[in-house]
Amino acid sequence: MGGAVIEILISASFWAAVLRIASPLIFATMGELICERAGVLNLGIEGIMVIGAFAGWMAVYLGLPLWGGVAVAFGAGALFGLLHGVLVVPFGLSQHVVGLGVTLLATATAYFAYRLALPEVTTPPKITPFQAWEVPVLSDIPLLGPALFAQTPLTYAAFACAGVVAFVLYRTPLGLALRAAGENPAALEAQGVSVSGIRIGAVMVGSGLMAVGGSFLTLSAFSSFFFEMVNGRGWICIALVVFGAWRPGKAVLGALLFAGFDALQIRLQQTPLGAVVPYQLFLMLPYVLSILALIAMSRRAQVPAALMVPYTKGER
Amino acid sequence: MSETALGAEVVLRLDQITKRFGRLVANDAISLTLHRGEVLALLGENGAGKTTLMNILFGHYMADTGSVTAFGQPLPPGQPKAALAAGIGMVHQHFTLADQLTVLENITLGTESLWSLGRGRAAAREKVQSLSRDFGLAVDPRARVSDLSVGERQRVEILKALYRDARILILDEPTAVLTPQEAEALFQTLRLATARGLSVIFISHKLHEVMGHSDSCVVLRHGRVVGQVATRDTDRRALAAMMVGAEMADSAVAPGVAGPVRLSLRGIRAGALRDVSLDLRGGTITGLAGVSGNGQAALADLIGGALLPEAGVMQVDGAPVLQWSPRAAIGAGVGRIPEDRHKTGTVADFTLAENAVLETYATRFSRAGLVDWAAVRAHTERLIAAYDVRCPGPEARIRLLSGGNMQKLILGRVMEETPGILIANQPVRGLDVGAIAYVHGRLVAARDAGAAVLLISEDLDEVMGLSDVIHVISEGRLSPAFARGALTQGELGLWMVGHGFGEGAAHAA
Amino acid sequence: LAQEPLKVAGIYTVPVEQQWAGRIHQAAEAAKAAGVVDYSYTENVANTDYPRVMREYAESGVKLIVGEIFGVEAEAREVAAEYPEVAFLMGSSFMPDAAANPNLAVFDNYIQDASYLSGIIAGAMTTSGNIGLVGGFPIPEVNRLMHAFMAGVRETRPDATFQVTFIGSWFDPPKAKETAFAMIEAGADMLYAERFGVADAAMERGVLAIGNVIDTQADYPETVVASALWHFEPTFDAAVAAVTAGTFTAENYGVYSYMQAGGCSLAPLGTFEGKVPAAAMELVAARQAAIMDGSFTVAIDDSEPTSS
Amino acid sequence: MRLEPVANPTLLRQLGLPALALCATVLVAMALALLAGADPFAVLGQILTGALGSRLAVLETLNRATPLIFTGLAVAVAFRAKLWNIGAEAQLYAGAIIAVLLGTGAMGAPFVLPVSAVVALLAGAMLLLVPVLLKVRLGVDEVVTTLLLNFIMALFVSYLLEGPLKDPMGMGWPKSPALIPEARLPRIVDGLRLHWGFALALIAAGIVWLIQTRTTLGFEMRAVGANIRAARFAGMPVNAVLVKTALLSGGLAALAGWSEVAGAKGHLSLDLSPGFGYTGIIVAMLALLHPLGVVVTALFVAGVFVGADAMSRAAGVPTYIADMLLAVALLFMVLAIALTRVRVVRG
Ligand SMILES: Nc1ncnc2c1ncn2[C@@H]1O[C@H](COP(=O)(O)OP(=O)(O)OP(=O)(O)O)[C@@H](O)[C@H]1O
Ligand SMILES: Nc1ncnc2c1ncn2[C@@H]1O[C@H](COP(=O)(O)OP(=O)(O)OP(=O)(O)O)[C@@H](O)[C@H]1O
Ligand SMILES: [Mg+2]
Ligand SMILES: [Mg+2]
Repeated sequence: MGGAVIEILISASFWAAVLRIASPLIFATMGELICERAGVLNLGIEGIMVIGAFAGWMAVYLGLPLWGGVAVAFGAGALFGLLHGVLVVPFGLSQHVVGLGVTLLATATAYFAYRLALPEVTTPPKITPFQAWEVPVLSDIPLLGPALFAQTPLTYAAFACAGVVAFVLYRTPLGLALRAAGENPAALEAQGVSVSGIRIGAVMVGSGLMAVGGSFLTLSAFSSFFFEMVNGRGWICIALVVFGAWRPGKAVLGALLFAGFDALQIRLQQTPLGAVVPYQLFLMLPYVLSILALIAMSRRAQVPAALMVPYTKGER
Repeated sequence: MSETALGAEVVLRLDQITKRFGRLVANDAISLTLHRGEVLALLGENGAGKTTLMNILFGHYMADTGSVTAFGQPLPPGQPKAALAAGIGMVHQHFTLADQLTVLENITLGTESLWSLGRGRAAAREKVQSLSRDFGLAVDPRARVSDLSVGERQRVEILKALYRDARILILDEPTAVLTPQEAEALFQTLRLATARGLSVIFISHKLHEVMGHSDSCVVLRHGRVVGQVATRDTDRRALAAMMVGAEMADSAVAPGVAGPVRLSLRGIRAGALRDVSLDLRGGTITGLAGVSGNGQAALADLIGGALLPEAGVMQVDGAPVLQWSPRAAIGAGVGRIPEDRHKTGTVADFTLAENAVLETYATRFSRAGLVDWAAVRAHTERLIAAYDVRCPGPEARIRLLSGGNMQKLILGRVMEETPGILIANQPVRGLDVGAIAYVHGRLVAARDAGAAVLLISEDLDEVMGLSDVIHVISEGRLSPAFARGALTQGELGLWMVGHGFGEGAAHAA
Repeated sequence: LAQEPLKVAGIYTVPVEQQWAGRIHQAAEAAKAAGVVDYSYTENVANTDYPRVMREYAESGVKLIVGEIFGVEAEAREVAAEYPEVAFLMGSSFMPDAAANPNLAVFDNYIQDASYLSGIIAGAMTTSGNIGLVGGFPIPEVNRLMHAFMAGVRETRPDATFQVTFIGSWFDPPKAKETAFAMIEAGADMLYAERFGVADAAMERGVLAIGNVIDTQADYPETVVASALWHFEPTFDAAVAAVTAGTFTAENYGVYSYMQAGGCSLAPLGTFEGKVPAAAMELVAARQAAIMDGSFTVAIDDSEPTSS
Repeated sequence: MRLEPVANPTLLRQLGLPALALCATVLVAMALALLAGADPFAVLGQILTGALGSRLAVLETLNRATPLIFTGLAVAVAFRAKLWNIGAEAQLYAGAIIAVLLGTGAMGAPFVLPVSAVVALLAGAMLLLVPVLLKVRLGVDEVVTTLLLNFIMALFVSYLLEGPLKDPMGMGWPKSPALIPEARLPRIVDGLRLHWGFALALIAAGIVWLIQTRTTLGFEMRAVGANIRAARFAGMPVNAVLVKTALLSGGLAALAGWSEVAGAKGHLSLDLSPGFGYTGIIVAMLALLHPLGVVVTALFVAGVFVGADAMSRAAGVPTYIADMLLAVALLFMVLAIALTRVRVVRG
């Protein structure tokens, strides 16, 4: 078995697959991370990814360019983010309930709208998705080139997005305010910045990114919208944020690790091992290893102090 | 202080401020003026409305009626941002710092446009460092707030205001959590500030601070101004009388009658404690003086059962302690008044009744795993009456009580079990003079009933006034026992900063 | 006097985009368009809710209910027993029980004949002899077609090896696609596209694919060589006719999916016309004829296929 | 703008706001119906008929509420102690597995029902115990571990149903053998699906309520949830309380699966639960974590879903409207409940 694994690990196509699988997770994980850093747990993520997958695809299907679809997905996600934000920030409603409610609403809305828009179709129509774009020169590097630099633009965008999130979070006043909102909102308010504004804004932008992650599935990874195609990816991102200890860099690493396990299990299923080991065990691999990794690094994680704590002015 | 203050221009004017919370009138037509360079002390019992008034001034709350004028310009109500822009800086009673952020980040938070790319960190650090120098506020800008002591955190709070070029500084009970040294340094800073034209309002329950460091005093009672005097025209007695509305009798505490040793520690190492030996005797108040953070918490936790000794022997009533935990400690007759009544002493969302039996529900108020709520209620009603807890009733949430009343309930909860050993950790922190006298009276009564009381306090006056025996704690080490009156305040202060330890004979007793 | 269209309801546990349910839905829609039936449907019904939806339709005056009771056999049969005047035509792995449920007939996608033929073509078109199969779950409906397909492959390529993977979901085309990519990397040059996403991977990597249940060649003209198609119309029409005539009984309608009944077929080669070796096409023709006249039967094997 | 608590909300406020939330939901339903080309004015009637209009409708609503009461209780118990158990779904399946293991012939009447119930309870408890021990001992975030366990459990069930627990007579379909009749919970009404699991759920709600309000354990669980530091200082065995909470919560969630298999289904399949574990979170929070409130909110959630689903058929609109309306009703309702206790004021 060791030999098979090593053979897989040194193939460029394996690493290319890892980046592909990780891309939607990175977008959505960054989105969740922004929300949580501002103090809001966003369990709407799974549904927001669905609405993003749907809205982005629908926009392109109706004639918008691909990047237009991405923008529409972001907008749709931000809209549901606004709903989540308004309910949990100024009104201080339970973040668990609203999150699950938003997931239900966003999912059902996407399905309902899809069925209304395309009542007669039984084979989902296709669009022309993002095509792989080989970075000149870099993609010619042996092994690394085809793995890292022959991806679709949306994959490059995912990594760029993580970079931007890290920069904003740690290098700009906005990021500072956002972190403060998640650590001690009273400190932020005392400095004259609106906690509600920051938190709602963070949830909107974060939800937008989640939706872009969803749209990756319909605009890059595949070319049609399917019911249930998000398939739990949103929940994984919740875990990835914790796994990444609320830091963008570590979270990206987590996404890559998770994607790595996923790409690995797909390939392991085809080794002789696949004939004897039930396939469910392979599918479990990423989840089990996530838990083990969490245990390994549990002591060091630093939860935002005000995560899930509603803030109301003039109360203590 | 300075004579110039009162004649100087008016920088701040509160006019007829009224604020209601439901039926309660927290501020009742309060008017007040502050002059340039003036230090104004705001006094009043717990719940008199001081914090509310300052919150209105700063824009956290909106007044029902009345107006605020700063530097001649009316302040729009309910906008901290506007208050900040008008040059008002506020240091809250409960600090508003984000623990995981650095000092510099806390200070610059919200001072730059949120949409600018990048932060001018070098320039900001420069400015913070020069402010630190100018005002004697030593703190490392790169340090994480979570790593700072309480005193340092307060310096950060003040730096926050100064960084924004505040002209008016408001401090809500700034010294409640400070050691005497830190408090002295704070007033030093305030002197430097007023010398540069800043104006200061500070809230305090400590009359000696008010007398020593303010130009004028405003006293609130039940939401109204009951007096405004120049500090030099008044004295502590008069102020105290104004606050509580009656003369206060100064009570000298008679010495206790020492009984047998109830608790003894020998060579204990635990947490911050290094080789500590200590005897607590019945009928005695043992005072523990020291600058906070020198092992008081560890000692209290150790005796209270929250901390296990790593080495050494602990004996309760002559028997060595084997199994030790909060529950075991309570069972062994240790009563504990915790340092932080909000975080460890009470469950804010529980009723008074539930809080009253937090330690005894299982032993005294249950049968076969079922809680006897009728008995709990009766017990609580008795406590409320016996300990003068002012509250709507046993079913009210304790969150609604003022600090003093919360403390009285905790006191009752502990005393009612007639503990043989009583640890009182900062028992009067943040309380008004009336409440302080009450708590002290109860501690003495417990002593006279035979309890061994350990009084932990940063207030030397309190320790010296109440204790029969005094130890000083410094860097986890314990001084020898000093009898009442054996050392002067100055000599104790020397021990507190570490002199006298390590001279061999230290662990007699 | 024009006859009232028969009231028919479809209940599916998946959205109608799912190929299996989609073929039923299409047949019913076609009958509706022809004015034969008055058809309504509910999709994505959780098995927990399935008996309730059956009851609701039964009580609303529907005469024929079409659906799938693989996950709710016992409960569904109980419901059917309570509404003897309603006909139930249900996808099921079990046989009808005339004694307990005279009004419940069963069917399934027995299109192994067409799958077998598509396998013959696949075997002829692969050069590496390495064929990848991506499935959702290893259920009988999937397994039997995979086995038939592999049997067909062995006719033209006895040394063929198979990679079989189940992705644990009906609807995760990106995952199916990734799985297909991995198979191509491992040497497959022919894929059996049981799920959406597989043909996409084949197209991107320039290898070939065989379709299943539905014809997707229009979307992948350079990729999908042949498809085994399921035609639900014979099943549906037979049931409607029986209900209308009042002769609906607890039959096994599975045979209506056989090639002999017109229930399945090999899709036209279309863009691959002339590109498949003639010998293979001759074999296909011969086998098809044998299947039609009953001299050849494709084995039905519902066990879970594994890689070889 | 800020919120100010309303000390004594009037009856009008307490009833009016939720009523308003329901009205708003109906308006949304009408708008959606209009969008889908159906008659918007028939919608309300169709929902009501669907949820309550017949004996069948009522019993189906009660039936669908049954697992939600169990999972709602499970969540309420855990959340009260600030133990964020998002894994009721996995614990539900643990109970279901036990119902199959013990109910397919391993044991006969009269023991099989009580024994399998107790073992199911323990199985669910054990499943939650692992994340809780990880939290208590190592500080591993239980939101994530319980969430991930849902996926692992789903795959494990899939493995069982295609492997050791596969029904040999099931024609290859991944489901378990049927329970023997002695292992089934009898029906309350002959011929319809409602079974004694519903009654057990009501009893469980009563018991949980008694535990929370009357027992020392309940007191400890609430204290640990409200202020863990104070609880520890007061000498409560905090870790033991968390473990006991986990046992109770996991056990209740497992009963949901057990009662679905022993009561409603008679066998285990992959899709036993359409998210009952997650919906339980909604049910519990809507009930403000009150065990008796859970019964009411579970009935509400079940009723809205069943009614809206039936409406989708009556009105001929896509079935997804049911989930949309459930979500809308839920969000309006939590908002309304919150607004009964606070009011929006300027300042
Ligand atoms: N947000 C609020 N809602 C309701 N009542 C309040 C609120 N804030 C303060 N109060 C009440 O207003 C009164 C004045 O409180 P305030 O905090 O101003 O007192 P204080 O003088 O600062 O007391 P202390 O000396 O204990 O700090 C108290 O009775 C308090 O209970
Ligand atoms: N949101 C609120 N609702 C009701 N009462 C409040 C609220 N915020 C503060 N209070 C009340 O205001 C009063 C004063 O609050 P403050 O923060 O000054 O506490 P305190 O009495 O000084 O206690 P401590 O000194 O221990 O912090 C207390 O009676 C407190 O109960
Ligand atoms: Mg105050
Ligand atoms: Mg105070």
